[in-house]
Amino acid sequence: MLALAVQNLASPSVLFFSMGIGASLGRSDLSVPEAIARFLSLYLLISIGFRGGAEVAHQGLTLALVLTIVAGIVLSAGLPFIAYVMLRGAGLDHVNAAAVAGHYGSISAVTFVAVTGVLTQLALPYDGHMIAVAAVMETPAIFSALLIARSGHQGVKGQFSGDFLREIALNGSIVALLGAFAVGWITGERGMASLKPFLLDAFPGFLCVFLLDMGLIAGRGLRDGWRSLSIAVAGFAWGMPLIGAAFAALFAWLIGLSAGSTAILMTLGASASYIAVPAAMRLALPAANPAIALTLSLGLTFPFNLIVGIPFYIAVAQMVAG
Amino acid sequence: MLALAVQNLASPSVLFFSMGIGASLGRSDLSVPEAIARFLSLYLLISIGFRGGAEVAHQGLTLALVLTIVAGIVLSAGLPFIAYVMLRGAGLDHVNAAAVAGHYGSISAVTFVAVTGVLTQLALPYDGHMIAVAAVMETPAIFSALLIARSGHQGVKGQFSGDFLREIALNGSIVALLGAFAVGWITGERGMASLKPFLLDAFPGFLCVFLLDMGLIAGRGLRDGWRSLSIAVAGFAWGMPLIGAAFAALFAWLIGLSAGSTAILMTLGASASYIAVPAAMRLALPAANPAIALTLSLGLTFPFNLIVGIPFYIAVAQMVAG
Amino acid sequence: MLALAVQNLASPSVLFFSMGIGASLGRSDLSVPEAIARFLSLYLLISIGFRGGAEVAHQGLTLALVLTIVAGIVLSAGLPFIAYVMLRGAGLDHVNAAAVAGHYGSISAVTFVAVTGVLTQLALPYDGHMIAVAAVMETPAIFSALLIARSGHQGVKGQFSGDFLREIALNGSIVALLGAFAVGWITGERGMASLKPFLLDAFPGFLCVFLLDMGLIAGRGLRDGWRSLSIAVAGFAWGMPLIGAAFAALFAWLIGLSAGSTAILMTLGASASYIAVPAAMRLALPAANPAIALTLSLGLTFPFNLIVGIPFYIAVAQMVAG
Amino acid sequence: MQLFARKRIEILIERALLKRLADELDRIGEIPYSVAPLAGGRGRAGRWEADGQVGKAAGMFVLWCIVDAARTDDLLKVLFAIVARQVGLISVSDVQVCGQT
Amino acid sequence: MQLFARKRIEILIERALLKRLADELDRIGEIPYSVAPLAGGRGRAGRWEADGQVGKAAGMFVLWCIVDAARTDDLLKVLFAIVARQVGLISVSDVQVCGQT
Amino acid sequence: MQLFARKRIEILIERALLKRLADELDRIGEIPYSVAPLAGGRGRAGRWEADGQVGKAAGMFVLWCIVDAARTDDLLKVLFAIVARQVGLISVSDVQVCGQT
Ligand SMILES: Nc1ncnc2c1ncn2[C@@H]1O[C@H](COP(=O)(O)O)[C@@H](O)[C@H]1O
Ligand SMILES: Nc1ncnc2c1ncn2[C@@H]1O[C@H](COP(=O)(O)O)[C@@H](O)[C@H]1O
Ligand SMILES: Nc1ncnc2c1ncn2[C@@H]1O[C@H](COP(=O)(O)O)[C@@H](O)[C@H]1O
Ligand code: NA
Ligand code: NA
Ligand code: NA
Repeated sequence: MLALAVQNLASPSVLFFSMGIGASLGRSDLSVPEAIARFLSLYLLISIGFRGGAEVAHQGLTLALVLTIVAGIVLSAGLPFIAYVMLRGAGLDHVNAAAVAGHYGSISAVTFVAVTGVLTQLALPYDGHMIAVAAVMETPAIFSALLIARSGHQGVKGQFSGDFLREIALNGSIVALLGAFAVGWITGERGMASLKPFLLDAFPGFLCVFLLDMGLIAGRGLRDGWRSLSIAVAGFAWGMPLIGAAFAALFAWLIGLSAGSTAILMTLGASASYIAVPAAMRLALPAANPAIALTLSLGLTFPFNLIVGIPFYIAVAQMVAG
Repeated sequence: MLALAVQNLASPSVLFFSMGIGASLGRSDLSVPEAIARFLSLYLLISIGFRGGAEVAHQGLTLALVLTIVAGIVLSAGLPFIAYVMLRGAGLDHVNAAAVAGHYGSISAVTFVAVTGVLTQLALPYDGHMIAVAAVMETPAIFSALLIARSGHQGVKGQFSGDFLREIALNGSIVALLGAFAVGWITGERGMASLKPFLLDAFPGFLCVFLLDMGLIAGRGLRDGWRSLSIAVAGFAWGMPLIGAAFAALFAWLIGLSAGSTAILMTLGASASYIAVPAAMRLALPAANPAIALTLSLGLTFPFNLIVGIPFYIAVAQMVAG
Repeated sequence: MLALAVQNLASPSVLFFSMGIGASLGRSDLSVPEAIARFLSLYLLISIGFRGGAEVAHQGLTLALVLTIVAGIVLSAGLPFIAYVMLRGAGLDHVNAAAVAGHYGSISAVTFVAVTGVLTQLALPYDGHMIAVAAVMETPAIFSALLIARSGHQGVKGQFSGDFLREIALNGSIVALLGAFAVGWITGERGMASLKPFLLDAFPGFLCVFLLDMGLIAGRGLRDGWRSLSIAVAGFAWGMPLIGAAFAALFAWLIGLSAGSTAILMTLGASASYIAVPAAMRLALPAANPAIALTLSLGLTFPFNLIVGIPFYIAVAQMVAG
Repeated sequence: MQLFARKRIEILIERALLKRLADELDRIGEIPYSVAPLAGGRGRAGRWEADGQVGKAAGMFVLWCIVDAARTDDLLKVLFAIVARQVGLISVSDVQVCGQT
Repeated sequence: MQLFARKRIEILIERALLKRLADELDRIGEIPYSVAPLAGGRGRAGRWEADGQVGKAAGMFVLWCIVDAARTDDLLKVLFAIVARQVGLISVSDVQVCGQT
Repeated sequence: MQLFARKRIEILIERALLKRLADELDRIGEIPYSVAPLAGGRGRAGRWEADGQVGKAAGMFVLWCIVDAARTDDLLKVLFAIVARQVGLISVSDVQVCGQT
């Protein structure tokens, strides 16, 4: 496991992420134009979705998929409650705790990519349809966060309007992910043959530039945001992933997933959103400070998962599924 | 032909286009940054142009090319007059009819790409220099539209100034297309060897993102613009391509083009511009409402050609040239 | 050598550069969005840096590298003094001469790429670590330019503050280049295997778009700026590269570099910066007119090196090292 | 050139709220407006930059409308209701417009 | 700090017309100006967004010049002649500039 | 709607100087500001366009702060000291802000 951690640490994408953090902390003016950053995230979502769909076209739909999707929804909707209790315990106020909790129920697409990359390197097979599970886990956490925020507080109200629900469901990143998934499913191997150079071969390169950018953003967040974090709250960013992963491992064991798919579900449980959820929270819980969630999820939890978490989840998954 | 239509319908690029339309109609906030959209159109023009030039370097110049170029100019200059009469018949006012007519004389680069893609899949050979024909067909239609608009109307005047002519001729998209064509011609196979991964292998991927964006724009146009369209005008968007294709088939038959090249000339005749012409019309005919032309060409004619038109033109071309 | 010059002249990248100049001089509205241009320069720096690092991982560190780095620093710091004297002789005023001199001590990453491309074509081996030499040559020239500007002039003062030094050292382009170099070094062949399609295979394509853009900018500079240039100053843009190359050849010979590496060091000495140095000069010497340096370095010296210089430097390098 | 007095209302607004604000301006009578992107800034919540941002939560815009003075008060009430709870600064100034708008 | 009264003229203009307008400002005496891109807006012709647009027909800009009050009237006439037939709104306001411009 | 009189200070500034200016605004008391990118313009140094530019030397921005009239004079002195030697135009106008800012 240590060897895996070291190897993971020395992968180009992790190194580019560190380079971004370093440049940001050192106040370099290195930056990625906003239009490029938005394109890279669109590219990653399309590539991940398409590959997932092409995999499903290859393997077909199974009962395991349906069960795993249910497990994903339960995890996404349930974890925010645990996160909220922990964050309140760590001293965060009601609204901020609810907002951050929403981030930790949802998932991070790049962390998903990282675990599949390591599994591929280890030649550990996993189900292509796990991308569909990732997609359904994006949103339930948002509703749990709102439920939590409203409970016993008059101030936060009226957000479950039809408009708001549509905005959440038709969020651009979810449409891109699911749309590309559908295209991959319909066109299958034929589609993959023509799109392989762009969506597959160039993927590690685009991912490195994206992670460089994420590092730059995380570094900015850490630079400006660490003072507003207590040690207890920072500790949450490293403890919560383990709890999420543990619940995911339990579900995976109940469903009887393979070691590879178990590792992925654990990683999904352990990861925190920093693309889809922040926007929803901004709309629904304007009183929450977005810098807190960003610093925790991108500055602390994401590198933790990349370096320590993923090797650990894979080791556990092999025991659980072995 | 039906099998071909279905297969075309299920190609990744058509599906991404549909996904864009769907996202737009459903009011998702999915979007492609403007800088990326502009880059994608530049990339497509360079890729198409370069490949055309490299083909010509390979095959050499022929009399057929010269004749086809003449045919292309005649089509581009002539079709707007037919389109104008039809549009007036459908109830559109003078200036808008002239502006829309200009769009239908000119061509759509992406429709050109689509037909060559299908021909390649069918292993039906075509002449590489058809891209040069596409390039010369871009502009004559603009002048016809202006001639039509001015006929008997004092209001529309003085637009054939030297400045305006230079703006049209040195339009960025035409310079990119012809410039890349020249580079492809000069560097031939040697150039193609070094640029293949970027210009050829990655092409289907970039095309999908571009078509996703076109779908988003077309969806916006349909959402906001359909109310300003009568059924007769919408019918024009599906009838005019057939007329354009018929004239093109006639010319192709006279010149004795191969089945593949005939299909391409028909598609060029059938397609309508939505990049180069709109800008020229904005300058020359400011009284025209740009939303009408965009909705017709991108929202109705483009998908019609993609799904119904191209398979039909290929079937006809095989009969004409067979 | 002539054959090489012609072949170089007919490479896609040089032709795209010419196409850009032509489009700009002809006042076409062809343009590359700013966000894309910035991304392309980031991409080139990352690609060059990574490949250099991967090479060093392959070959290891040598005494020759250390010596060549020292030679690079001396060249970068020393050449501005020669350039300054020449520019004053050509009639440029004190501050502008100092600013332009700074550009000519530093290096141009794209010219570096061009020479390595030609060497690869000629199957002439060179040391991968030359990219590290290029990186260290970026900045010393900036300090020399400031020293020159301040000598005997009270007006230009107080610029060697800690902040300014940090801004120069942590300049985004240098961080990208050195960071990618480090990543390439650490991940070596393993990293290269995953990033090859993006960083290596697609490189010639991205380079062509970048050079198209550089051509557009150079053309704009020539169009607006040539009137502010005397013939003597323009002559400097073609004479100075030869002087820089001569000194570089001397150092290369002393160190005993291979023909390939000699040609690269000569090209570095001969090339002038147009990305990192202009920004530093803007901050430090606001009284200098940035258009002069840009027109000279991008409009005159860059094409000179591309077309005449590189074939000549390679010929000389083969004699020096032979 | 004939000039007519109008008010220019300018709002600094987050990306996440932009659509809501635009929909609201539509609803209360098709108020014309223009939007331009910001590249960065600083406020009570500290410094920020647009560069590198990916999500819909990041980014700000400046939206302005040039309207009749008579409409200003109503409009300000509507705008203030939307941005009050969130980042956002509303300012009003006097302009004159050209022609018959 | 010494301040001098000036006029700020602001025009909303389509991409297709921008070059013409700039050339005209050049012609009538090298008028200084600045241009910023718009991200969207709504007017009589409905709502629009810059995102995803590719052609030169799409997109709008805001162009402004800070000029002497004495020049304003001449300038407005020229500007109005260009944008009158097209989308475009011209507004004028009072500003004070710093220093010797 | 209650409105309060404020000053709006607007500066046109080169990319190279932007960070310095922002740091200075920080230093003298966390002055709030917003920055928007320019797409082009023309001044004494001629015409320029943002398109295609790569370096940090190219590009301009417009930065503005809405501040108390009382603070204006101090602020202008600081700003002028930074941009005086460089490209840059500072203008001031009257605005009213909404709410309690
Ligand atoms: N007085 C002001 N002048 C200019 N921009 C402001 C002002 N106040 C706020 N802003 C902008 O609004 C953003 C959010 O402000 P805040 O909510 O105070 O953090 C800032 O980052 C600035 O871009
Ligand atoms: N009164 C106004 N205030 C702000 N922006 C406007 C105004 N009128 C028009 N615009 C802008 O100009 C564009 C075109 O206006 P129109 O020609 O009326 O459709 C709109 O989409 C807005 O971006
Ligand atoms: N009076 C003005 N009105 C609007 N923009 C200006 C003005 N003066 C200068 N600018 C902008 O500032 C840039 C640099 O000005 P300059 O230093 O005079 O070349 C110009 O290219 C314009 O973008
Ligand atoms: Na999670
Ligand atoms: Na046509
Ligand atoms: Na040099």
